[in-house]
Amino acid sequence: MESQALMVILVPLLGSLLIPLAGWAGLRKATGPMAVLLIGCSHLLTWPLLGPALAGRTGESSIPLYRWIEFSTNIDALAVFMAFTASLIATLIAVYSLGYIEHTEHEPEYYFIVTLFVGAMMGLVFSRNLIFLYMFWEISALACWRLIGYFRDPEYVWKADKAFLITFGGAVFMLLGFALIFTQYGTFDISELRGKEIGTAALVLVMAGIFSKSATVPLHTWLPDAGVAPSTITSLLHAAILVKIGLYAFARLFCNGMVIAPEAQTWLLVLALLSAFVSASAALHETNIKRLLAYSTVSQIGYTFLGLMVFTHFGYIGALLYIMAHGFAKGGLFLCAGIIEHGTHTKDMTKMGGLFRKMPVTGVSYLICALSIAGIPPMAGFFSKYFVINGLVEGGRIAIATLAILTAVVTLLYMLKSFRMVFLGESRGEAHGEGSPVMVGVVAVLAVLTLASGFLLQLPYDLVKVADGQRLVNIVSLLWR
Amino acid sequence: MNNEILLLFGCGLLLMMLGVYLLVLYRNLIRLIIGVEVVAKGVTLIFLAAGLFRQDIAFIQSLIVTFIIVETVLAAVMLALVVGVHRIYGSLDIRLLSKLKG
Amino acid sequence: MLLWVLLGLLVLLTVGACVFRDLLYVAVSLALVSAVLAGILFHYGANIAGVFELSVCAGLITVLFVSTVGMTKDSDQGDETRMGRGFIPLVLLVFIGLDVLILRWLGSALPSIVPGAGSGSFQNVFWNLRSADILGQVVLILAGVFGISALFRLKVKEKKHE
Amino acid sequence: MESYIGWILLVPPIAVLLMPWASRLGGWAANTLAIVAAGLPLVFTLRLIPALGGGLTYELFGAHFALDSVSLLFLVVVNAVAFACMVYATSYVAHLGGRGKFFALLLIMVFGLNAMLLTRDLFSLYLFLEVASIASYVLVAFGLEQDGIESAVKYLLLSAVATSLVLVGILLVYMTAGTLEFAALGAALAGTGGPVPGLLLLAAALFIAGFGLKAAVMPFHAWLPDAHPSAPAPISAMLSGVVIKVAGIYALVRIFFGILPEIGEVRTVFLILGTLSMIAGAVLAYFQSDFKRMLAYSSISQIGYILIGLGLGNLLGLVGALFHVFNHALFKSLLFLNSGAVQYRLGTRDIEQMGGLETRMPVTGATSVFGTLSIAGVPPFNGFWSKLFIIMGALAAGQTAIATLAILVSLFTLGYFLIIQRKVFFGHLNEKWRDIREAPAAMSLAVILLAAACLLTGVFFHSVTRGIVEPAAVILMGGN
Repeated sequence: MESQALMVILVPLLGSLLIPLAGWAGLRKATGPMAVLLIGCSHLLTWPLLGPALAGRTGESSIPLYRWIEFSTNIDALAVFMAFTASLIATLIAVYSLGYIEHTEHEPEYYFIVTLFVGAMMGLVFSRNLIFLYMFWEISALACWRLIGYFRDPEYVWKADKAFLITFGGAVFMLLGFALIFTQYGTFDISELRGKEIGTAALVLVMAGIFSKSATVPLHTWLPDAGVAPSTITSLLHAAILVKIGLYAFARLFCNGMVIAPEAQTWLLVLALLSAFVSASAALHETNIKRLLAYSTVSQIGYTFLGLMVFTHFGYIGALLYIMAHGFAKGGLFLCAGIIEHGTHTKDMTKMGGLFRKMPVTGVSYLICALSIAGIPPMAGFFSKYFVINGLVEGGRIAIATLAILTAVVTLLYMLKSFRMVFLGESRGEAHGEGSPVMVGVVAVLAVLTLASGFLLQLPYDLVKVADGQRLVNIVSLLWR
Repeated sequence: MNNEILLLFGCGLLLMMLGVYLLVLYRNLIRLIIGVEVVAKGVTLIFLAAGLFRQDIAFIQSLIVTFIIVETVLAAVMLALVVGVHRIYGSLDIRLLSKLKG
Repeated sequence: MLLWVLLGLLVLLTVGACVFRDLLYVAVSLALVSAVLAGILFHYGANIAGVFELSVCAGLITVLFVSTVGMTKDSDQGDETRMGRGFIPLVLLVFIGLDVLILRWLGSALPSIVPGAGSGSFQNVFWNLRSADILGQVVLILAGVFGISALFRLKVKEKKHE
Repeated sequence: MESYIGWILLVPPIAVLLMPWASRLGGWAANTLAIVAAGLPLVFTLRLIPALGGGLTYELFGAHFALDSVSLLFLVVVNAVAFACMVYATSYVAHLGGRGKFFALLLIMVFGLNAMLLTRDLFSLYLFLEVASIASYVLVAFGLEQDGIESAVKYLLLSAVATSLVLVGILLVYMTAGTLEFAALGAALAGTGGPVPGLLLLAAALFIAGFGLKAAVMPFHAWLPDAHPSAPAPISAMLSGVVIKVAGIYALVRIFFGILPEIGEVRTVFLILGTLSMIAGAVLAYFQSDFKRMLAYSSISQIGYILIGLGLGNLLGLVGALFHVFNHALFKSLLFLNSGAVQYRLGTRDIEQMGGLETRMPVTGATSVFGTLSIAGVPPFNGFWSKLFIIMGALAAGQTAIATLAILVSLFTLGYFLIIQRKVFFGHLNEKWRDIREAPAAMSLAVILLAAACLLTGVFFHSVTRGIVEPAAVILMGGN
């Protein structure tokens, strides 16, 4: 089990180094399939982990390096769930990239960084040492820097720098927070920190890192700006990897690890709710399709945080399901946006319209994913949203639960608005037909996954249930029961 | 004896101060090099004072000889640089050397 | 008494090197400073150091200075000082005052003379005890030779490297 | 094994003597001789690592030299960077002329630095410092261009004053202890117990000012932002990567951790000067538009980190500081060599005129990303680990404010290096440079070597820290 997890990390991480070599060796064409192969392998390697994880087995391994720095892994249901979901979406996105990124200038670099990115995510998911958690965190940040600036326009590069600086800045403060934790408890090992109470200063610093990565108000501004990246990348950032890192870190550090004081918990809940609501309102006014989807992500992240921060069974289960449901749906939406952008050469929704006839598959997929995000049954999004709100009620946060439902209504509004503006009504600009078969196929697969994960909710639910069982039912949640 | 040593030491310090003052006062490169040389003379005196204090003239002589060689090579290189500056500017006024202002 | 005379002369000549307008005079007074310094070295029995000081500093460096002054004669001297030479006596007085203060502190801080073990003859020290310095000197002179030849080499024509 | 020490010392000067003859044979002969002469000391140094044990001594023509872990760490740094710079110089020097003289002076500089590290006598330390310095003055002016000569003059004048102060300090130490040898000095000065004698306090102040100027610590930094950018690129790399460390930091470390007895104030001074340099260097770097000048200010900032690590007074801080010496040598020389490659092809150092160069110069572009991420302390590159150790050391010493500032400055560092990336390498290609080619093979090889070293020391940081950094730090702690 341990060596399996190590392979999941190392295959994309080390394998990515081969891609630029292939690029220099003149095998430009081979770089795409190589990336798909590596990421796909990484995904397939998570399958054998599912069985033991469902059976509730956990594993740990550790390679001591220097003093308190050890490369240690931790394999439990939460980690396997995250690795499985993220690598699945990443594989689909990599396949989509084959059609999307084909004719751009820096193809080998693209595939190299994407693979590295996935490797960093896998490493982060399985890390048990805070220093290595931080290290993979930063690798993902630098990957996102190169990818956001992929098209090299001065404005894009500036936005890439902004994203890098904000996430790096948040992360170095998080590192300082880790260091403070170390001075208090003398360890960087997450499992040794279980049940220890975290000091206020350290909490603020660590949350600065988590919020900057997961684009929570007020550290969210880089995420809508990151829409200048290729659609595959925005999809990767929003659905599979980047913003999920903060959520995962919160789940790992605070739901499974250290204890937060009750007052701090209230503050965090309010911040998450604010983030969900404010960005939903912002999305309502947005006409750039990628920015709209980005604000929607900020809003959904806030929602997921609500589920995590309430520290109840339903909240936790809901949040993890939310990560998966949002991953499939938002991945699909951004890839749809990519097809639309390819076809219409614009991101401005006011210049679109009536695309449904020209892109039927894309349209249906978009609708399914949008409804899932908005929380309409029987899509997976509905169940996860329901669980989160149930969790909030379970934790006694009635007011917050009410406002969360209001946010869900706003979400439905802007999602339907975007669908209407893009696909219904009269055609306003020139538009070609569907995208390439590979691209449309991937989008359809994601839509099917969105639907399927709703109908077959039992499968992920079982795994998440195990994860909840392994969670430390910590003092705060006991207080609120 | 102690007083003599102090006197030599003090004289050396005085020469060093004067040399540094020369560096601050003048704008002509050759004069700046004279300043460095004056500092070096002061250091030589302090060498002598230290040797007398430890009553080991043979030892300190050896150091002084080495120091004189350092000083000479340094002066030669400095003067070569000055000739280089003169080739470029036709002047030795450091106000022309933007980097040496202030 | 002799020491007082020599040191007085030394300071006087140094001040001379500060104030003379003509660079040649400055070079000559620097040479004289070296000569007096050599005298002081002789006075304390540091004969070989004195010979070096006299031949190298008073001789060689002065020659270098004079030739540099000659090579750069055509340069305009302009307004050389930042604040005028009038301040020099004043500055000298301030420095002497400072010096006296430092010396008084030093006099109290300095323990009385400790008779050292003595290192034997100069030859022994120079060739045996401090042979690392000889290696250093050799390379130093090499550095000087290569350095000066590098600085006086002909500059290559500007080329574009595109 | 001990004889390797002798060869490390002797190979460069022998090559210098052969150089005029070799350059008469032709450029290829001079290149080969220079690379061999720079490579052999590196090989010998690396061979010495496993054999070191508690330390080695060697007698060369009756002169005593000794090697311990501290010297070894710095020796590795000097010779590795010197080798890369020499490889780079073989093709860079073409547009300067005077190939043989350039190599000879660079080798003399390497000799001076190596000898400084191996000698065990305070006055010899000064002498070898002078040897390295004189070579570096000439090398800064080697281009015979206006700003090179100007900066060389400024560098020389300030350095001459600094070394005079150091000499007076050395003489004060001699007056107190009656010897100049490290071991004897340590014994003579350590046993006193009571308050530190006034003479030694004065000497300490003179050493800090003198070597601080050589290390370009903040109030004494004025020469560095001129001298480092104006020099030819391999020399900038040597100066920023190695010379300020050996001539400044190594000398300070040797004196304050090995010879002079514990003077508590020195630690505080290190912390204050270090914090000042770290912040001011980064802020000043932010406002530069000259590629190399920005790098030069960033050197001041990084020296600040090193001083902070030294001033913390715990083992972790020392490990961090010494590891940062090692890392900074690698990534700063890498960045300077990159800037040299850009200047070599473009003929300008103004970053506003560049743009999108990575498409034309892929090796330079890619390796500069390595350098940028290393210096900003982004894992898994090497700069991260040393900064982490310094910050952890600061927290362990109770200096939370300094740790926070160090974190903030690393964010700032990333900020101004992203400016370089954005304006020079990333982004669209400036049409002006459509026909630019990648730098010549030797130059690319040198930067690839250094970039690989940055990544590998980052990934295998534990081998480096355990193998050569921690033993050195332990010696320094024991020397207290």
